[in-house]
Amino acid sequence: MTSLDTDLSPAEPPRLVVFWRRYRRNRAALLGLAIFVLVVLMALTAGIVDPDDPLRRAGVPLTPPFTDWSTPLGTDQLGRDVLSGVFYGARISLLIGVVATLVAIAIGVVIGALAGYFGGWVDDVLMRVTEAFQTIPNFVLLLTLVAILGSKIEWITLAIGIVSWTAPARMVRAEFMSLRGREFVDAARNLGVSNTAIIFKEILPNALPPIVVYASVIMALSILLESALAFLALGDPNYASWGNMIGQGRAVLRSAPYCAVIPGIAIVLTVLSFSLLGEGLNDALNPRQKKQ
Amino acid sequence: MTDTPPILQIRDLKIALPKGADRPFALEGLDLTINPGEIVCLVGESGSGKSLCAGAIMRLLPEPHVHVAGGAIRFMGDELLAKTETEMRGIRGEDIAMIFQEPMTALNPQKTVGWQLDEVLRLHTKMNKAERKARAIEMLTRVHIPDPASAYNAYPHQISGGQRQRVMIAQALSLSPKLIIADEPTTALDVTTQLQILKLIRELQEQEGAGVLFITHDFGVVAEIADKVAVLCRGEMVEQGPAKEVLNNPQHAYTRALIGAVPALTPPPVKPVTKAPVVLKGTGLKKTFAARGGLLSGKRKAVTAVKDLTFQLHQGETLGVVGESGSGKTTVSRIVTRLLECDAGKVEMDGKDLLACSPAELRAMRKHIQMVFQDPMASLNPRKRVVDLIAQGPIVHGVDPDKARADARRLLELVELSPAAANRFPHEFSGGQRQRIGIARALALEPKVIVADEPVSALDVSVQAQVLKLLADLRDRLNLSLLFVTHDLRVAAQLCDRIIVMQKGEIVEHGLTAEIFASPQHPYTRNLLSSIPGRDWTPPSFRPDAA
Amino acid sequence: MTSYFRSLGLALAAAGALTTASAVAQAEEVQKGGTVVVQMKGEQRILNPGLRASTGVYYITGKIMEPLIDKSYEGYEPVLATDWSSSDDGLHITLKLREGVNWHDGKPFTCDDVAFSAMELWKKLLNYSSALQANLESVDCPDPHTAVFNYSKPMPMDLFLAAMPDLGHPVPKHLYEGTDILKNKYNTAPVGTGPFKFVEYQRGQYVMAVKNDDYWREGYPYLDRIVWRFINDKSAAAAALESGEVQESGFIGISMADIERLSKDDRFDVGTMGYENNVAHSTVEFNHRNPILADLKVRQAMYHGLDIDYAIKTIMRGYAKPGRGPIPTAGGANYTDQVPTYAYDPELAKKMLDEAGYPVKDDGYRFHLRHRPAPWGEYTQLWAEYYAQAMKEIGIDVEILTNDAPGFLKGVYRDHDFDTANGWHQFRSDPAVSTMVWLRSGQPEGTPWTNQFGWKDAEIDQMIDDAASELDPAKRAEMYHTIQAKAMEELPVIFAIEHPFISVTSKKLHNHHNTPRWNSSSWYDLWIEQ
Amino acid sequence: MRFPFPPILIYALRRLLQAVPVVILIMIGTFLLLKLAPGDTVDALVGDMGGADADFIARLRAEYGLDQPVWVQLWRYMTKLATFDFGWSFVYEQPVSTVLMDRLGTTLLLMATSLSIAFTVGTALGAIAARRAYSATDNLISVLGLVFYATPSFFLSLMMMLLFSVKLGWLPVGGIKTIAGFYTGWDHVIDVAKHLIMPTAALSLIYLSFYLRLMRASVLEVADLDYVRTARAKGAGEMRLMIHHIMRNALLPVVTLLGLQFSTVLGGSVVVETIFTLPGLGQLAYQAVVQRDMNTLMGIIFLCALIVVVVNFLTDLLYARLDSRIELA
Repeated sequence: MTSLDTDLSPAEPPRLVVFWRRYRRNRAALLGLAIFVLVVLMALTAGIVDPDDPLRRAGVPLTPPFTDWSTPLGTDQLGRDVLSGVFYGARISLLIGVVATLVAIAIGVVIGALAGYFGGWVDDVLMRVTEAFQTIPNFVLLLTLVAILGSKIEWITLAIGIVSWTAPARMVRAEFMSLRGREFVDAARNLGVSNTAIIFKEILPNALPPIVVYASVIMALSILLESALAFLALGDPNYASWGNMIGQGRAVLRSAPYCAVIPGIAIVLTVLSFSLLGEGLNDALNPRQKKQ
Repeated sequence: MTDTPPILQIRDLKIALPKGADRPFALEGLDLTINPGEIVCLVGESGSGKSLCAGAIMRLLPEPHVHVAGGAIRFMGDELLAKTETEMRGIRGEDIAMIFQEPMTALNPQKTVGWQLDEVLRLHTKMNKAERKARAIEMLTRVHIPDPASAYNAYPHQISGGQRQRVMIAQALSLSPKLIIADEPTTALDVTTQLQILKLIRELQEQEGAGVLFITHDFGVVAEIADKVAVLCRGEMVEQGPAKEVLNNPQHAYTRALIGAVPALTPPPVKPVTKAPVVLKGTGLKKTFAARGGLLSGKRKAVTAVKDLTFQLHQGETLGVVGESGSGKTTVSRIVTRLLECDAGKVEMDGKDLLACSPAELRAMRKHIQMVFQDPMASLNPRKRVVDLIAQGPIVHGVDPDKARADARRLLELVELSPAAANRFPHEFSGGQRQRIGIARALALEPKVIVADEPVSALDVSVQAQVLKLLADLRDRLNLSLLFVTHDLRVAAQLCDRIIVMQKGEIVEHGLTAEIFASPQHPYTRNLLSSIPGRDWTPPSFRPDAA
Repeated sequence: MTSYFRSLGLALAAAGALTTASAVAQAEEVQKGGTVVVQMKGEQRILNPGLRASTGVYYITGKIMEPLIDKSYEGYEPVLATDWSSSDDGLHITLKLREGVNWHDGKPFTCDDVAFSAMELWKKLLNYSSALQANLESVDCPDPHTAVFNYSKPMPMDLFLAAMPDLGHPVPKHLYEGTDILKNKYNTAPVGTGPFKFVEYQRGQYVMAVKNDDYWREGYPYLDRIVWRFINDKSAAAAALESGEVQESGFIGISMADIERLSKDDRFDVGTMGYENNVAHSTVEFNHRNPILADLKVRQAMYHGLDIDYAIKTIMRGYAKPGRGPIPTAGGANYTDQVPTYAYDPELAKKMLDEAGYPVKDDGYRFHLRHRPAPWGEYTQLWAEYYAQAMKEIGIDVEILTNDAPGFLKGVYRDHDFDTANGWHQFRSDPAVSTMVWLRSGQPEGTPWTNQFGWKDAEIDQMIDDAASELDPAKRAEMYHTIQAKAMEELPVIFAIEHPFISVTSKKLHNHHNTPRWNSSSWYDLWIEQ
Repeated sequence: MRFPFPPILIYALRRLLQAVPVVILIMIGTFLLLKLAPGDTVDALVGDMGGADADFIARLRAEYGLDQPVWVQLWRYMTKLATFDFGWSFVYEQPVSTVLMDRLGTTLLLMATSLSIAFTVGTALGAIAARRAYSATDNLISVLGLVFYATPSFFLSLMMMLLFSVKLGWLPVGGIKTIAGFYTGWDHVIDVAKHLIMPTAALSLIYLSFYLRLMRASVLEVADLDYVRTARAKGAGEMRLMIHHIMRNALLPVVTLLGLQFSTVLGGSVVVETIFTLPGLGQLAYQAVVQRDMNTLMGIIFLCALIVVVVNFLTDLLYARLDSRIELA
């Protein structure tokens, strides 16, 4: 015999290394990662850049950028420091993005997993509920929820999560439907593994990659939704958020455009970074796609 | 053969692989000549580079990642590598035609058969619409499609796999190409269909006098069809010659190993297992699938997969369940392991009906009946380490996790894998290794019965032989009882003491393997046996250590 | 959010006090014809001033339906009523009605219309009017052009007159009698006697009216057509003004920043003229049920913590002045500035809070307040945020609870679930029918824009009641001065900023903003350069 | 396997029946949800009127049935709805059906144009990007699509308005037509089209990137399939491959998205309609929430459910048309 079947091929590098190698092939994704890291850094260093309350009066209202070095990016209508707002806004935006995404994914995973794994009437019922949620325009539902709950940041975040779970639910369901027929699931059942363990320990880890990729989409959408709420004056004014800054900066858009444009750019870049990040994750987690 | 110049001459062909591949060249120094009217088989295991050779001739390699790095491909004396893309487009389909492995995916699902046949003619001829249609129907007639006119209007999903392959052949031959490249054209087909298609290719090739490059991994097929054989091993051609020579008197060690691995059609000696106690008994099993109709339609067609099946499995015995696709053999394996709920019947083990168990009882019972799956990649959770995969069963059944993992490492040795494998993930293994892991997992629970569902059908022939040998060894050493589901009669002949032949959900014949192979009673069994490719060729036997 | 404009209209002779240009170039020759497009920030869906007392309604229907009496800078102006008199006991008011006036459908306008409107609409269905006309017994029609209003208790003539420009719009009886008045189709397709006839109301888009050729003022109106466009978004509204699609925007329809910007643009007249009847206060309201806020010293300290001048400059762009209690400068004789004031002095504020027993605690704050801002848009929101900012500086943590309008109204006025609130509230010409409801206890539970703050002061209650029944204007004014001073001292509510409304008008328009309630008036003499 | 007429009808009917429980679920859910909101339509109305006295407020509540227990209100509403009576809008003082019909046209026009532009341009660009995968063209298209997607719609709208209406004066600021323009015939069509350019662009630019990205991935995937290789082996050129073999199969997942996105776009149009003062359902829905105009909001949701059912039905038809493997029955 020329080769013995039992000889092991050389060990592969750890998964993270493989992941990173695949990820870095996508240059746009690297850019996305860079922006993302920047935003995270901004969120982390907000307290260092400005140890005071970002909502306080920091200078003469509507000081243009680069004219007074105590407020380098200028001040808004109420004399609040734009730079400090952008840094603290990164915190709020990331927080909204991450928490709303977690909420959406958690609901979506549970509903999608149950529907996809059990099928039958469970699937029917859960999918009717999903359809019902999907039929109501999500922004209208969001407005209704905010009307009910009020504009506290916690509630806004929760509401954004609640209106965003249907897509991940459908995705998880589809993944589960295809994975539940895989032989490794049969193998686990054949070993006597319980349904719960099969759902969460066998199938879910395999269903995660597309969900992780989609999470970046929800994060992006969450930030956009929050800014749209703020535009309609339904944001939480107790925190400096980019959405609030644009919402208020809009009033002075013509005379002091930087008030809206600076946080606007922050939103565009952050959402862009999430999207690019998502594409990179897709390439790295989904190596089926053609390599460069 | 004839004095006419060769149709295809390949000289010193080199195909480069992208950086980071397991070797720099997929093919290195391939020489091959095909004369008119000649069928040349290019044989090799997966990864040998045989399909890339076809891509190189057609100039359809996934460039620039994979590209021709040197050599010459002369077609009718012309250098193909020097042709422009436009010139190549004129040659493809007209002078060189290709038949692919998967008839389902190789046809555009959104276009009718007629449209796809028509496309070749439209691309390469000036025929008008009526002429093209006439020609297409003529071709469909020539490939023996029952109702050519209605097949012309059908979509690919509306005709059977065998017919789809006939359509592919019709499409390939409709412009009487000088060279036909057939890339594993029968691998996806049932054995009876396979034989028909092979005959068809032979027949048409004789009529047209074209040269055929036939790519396959199956020496049975080679024996059936080849004039000449070239054997590839990891990109290198190790042996070439007339079919009879190579098949019966292979020179190179690799060829010998490959041929030696082809299971002979000689059943094992009869064991006195029928005296042993029955460990597993199925009675009156029935399963009907309420298959959904179209995606959008609500109507459901019921498909009977298994009707009234009864069998007994004795201690230490291997019972083969043999049949073509759709015979219900796989359903049987899922019913007895209760991965599928059965409509009626009993599966008894130690006097207990598995099918009547409560979920809790069932979970306990599962320990005794384990399964080895068909697809070694799909059956191992890609996100778990090997040691956890193997230890999972015992842990679920209450064994201390540390002990279970230690046992798992021992089991790896039992299936002849290095203990270093324990901490790796499934994708780091070859197919055969994965199947060994699957076997180790099944063994971890020390079951009484192992149900093996086509455990070797996804493996290369040499690996197949090794895994089969392992299974046989383990069975004998551990006194296991094996329910072995397979479509491959050669494999059944190697391993099974008794076999059940199934057709459309029913047992048409059962008995000792040797007896059935010697004198099949049922016409279907006879048909099956007579369709085994290369049944008239007995692979010369080499001692495994001959090399 | 439009339309939180309440006005009753009372004499306010001080012409041109707050102002801009315009109205001067009378010498120019009048051009007839043309269309004027007006921007409206919100949509008033009921177009019947006999059913809805709101400036948003008058803004449109003022051109279509006329009141009995209107107001000019010179005084009261006869419109559908040509003369008015009161019996000596104040129980009967007699109006002479204009002859030869026809409704737009051709039917003559008579006393029957006035009697029907007064009894069926003004007394029963019109908000604010039902209180005013509570004692109206009947309206007699001795002849088709004389109407006699009979009251069970004396109705002061000046109160009646003050009310009529807003609350005295008759509807055509022949179109309303015998129908469900609330669901009558003419509520959204008004038929009046005005210079313009209603054409169509495209919901969410516009209302259109065309010239009434049969108008009783000979030779008027000048315009062919008026269109009211609903543009909610302030930036879009500013863009519409600049691109010339819209010629007038009233009631602060665009952002303050854009108002300031356009005031420097020579294509526009920007100013507060024509709103002498419509002045409002930006407030801070306390929930006196909260023991901390029940402490006068705390409220006073909070007032000291507010930099009112800064807020006027940054939020109102200077178009405002500091509030001096419940009666604004527009209150005329009833107004006084001889009241206690609270200068911006954060250090004093902190000291007072310390003294009141609220030192800064470990978390950096003295106490925490939940604040509900009225969602009336830009400057109420900014005022709320400024308030929170300012309170933080003196160690009071203010959490802003944002809700939409129903949520806000319920939270403050029905559930009393707040510590502080802010909004803006219109002074309706006479304190008796407007800002006194902020101070007088015993308001019906849940009624918006009344004293729902848990504030009760027997002395003030008594003073309010006395002033309302006092018939001598001078004495009355004196009483209001006392109330004003007392309110500034006790601070049941901080009437922080007094501001009028602002219009942005294209200079192509002429004869605009020439009456004290111009945006609600009939615009019969308005013309546009072609 | 062509589908003759009746099966489509039967299929349509079944889709409709399947939708019934979903719609009922939605209606009850929305009703109860709205009842959770603080304040009611009378609060909103009184707020709008600038206040009213206590008796007036109480009378309005009784008039609108808001003094009844919630379940009574729900029962009354649902029984009326069963006869397709949407009730009366107390805010607009019109039957809800009239209010809705006034807005439906604009909304459908806006959605249809922006979705079809997003779809056609998105798929076309996606296909181009995929065919030139990883080239500069691909990067440009992909990043541009993402930038539009990442820009909040109101920001984009305001910027466009500033540029095209105020600075350049090419396009009207908002509205659906030139009021008092009295255009008829083609002039009217052109007028409406001019008014719709910016809102349509704003909406479609956001959703374009969804189609673009999906199409790009889909084309890349399909281009790898066996039958495309077969077609190549037949001698088909790139154009032919794209048009006859790749496009149709690659479009399938994109078409599915089209059906799913309809209600999302309606939500997204709230902001765009507000800025461009388009009298559509999105803005109406927002106003209805803020005004607690139960009947109108319920009517919108119902209409929305109907539209979604119809759109899904149409996408199914389109899907079946594109995918020969699917039969409608």
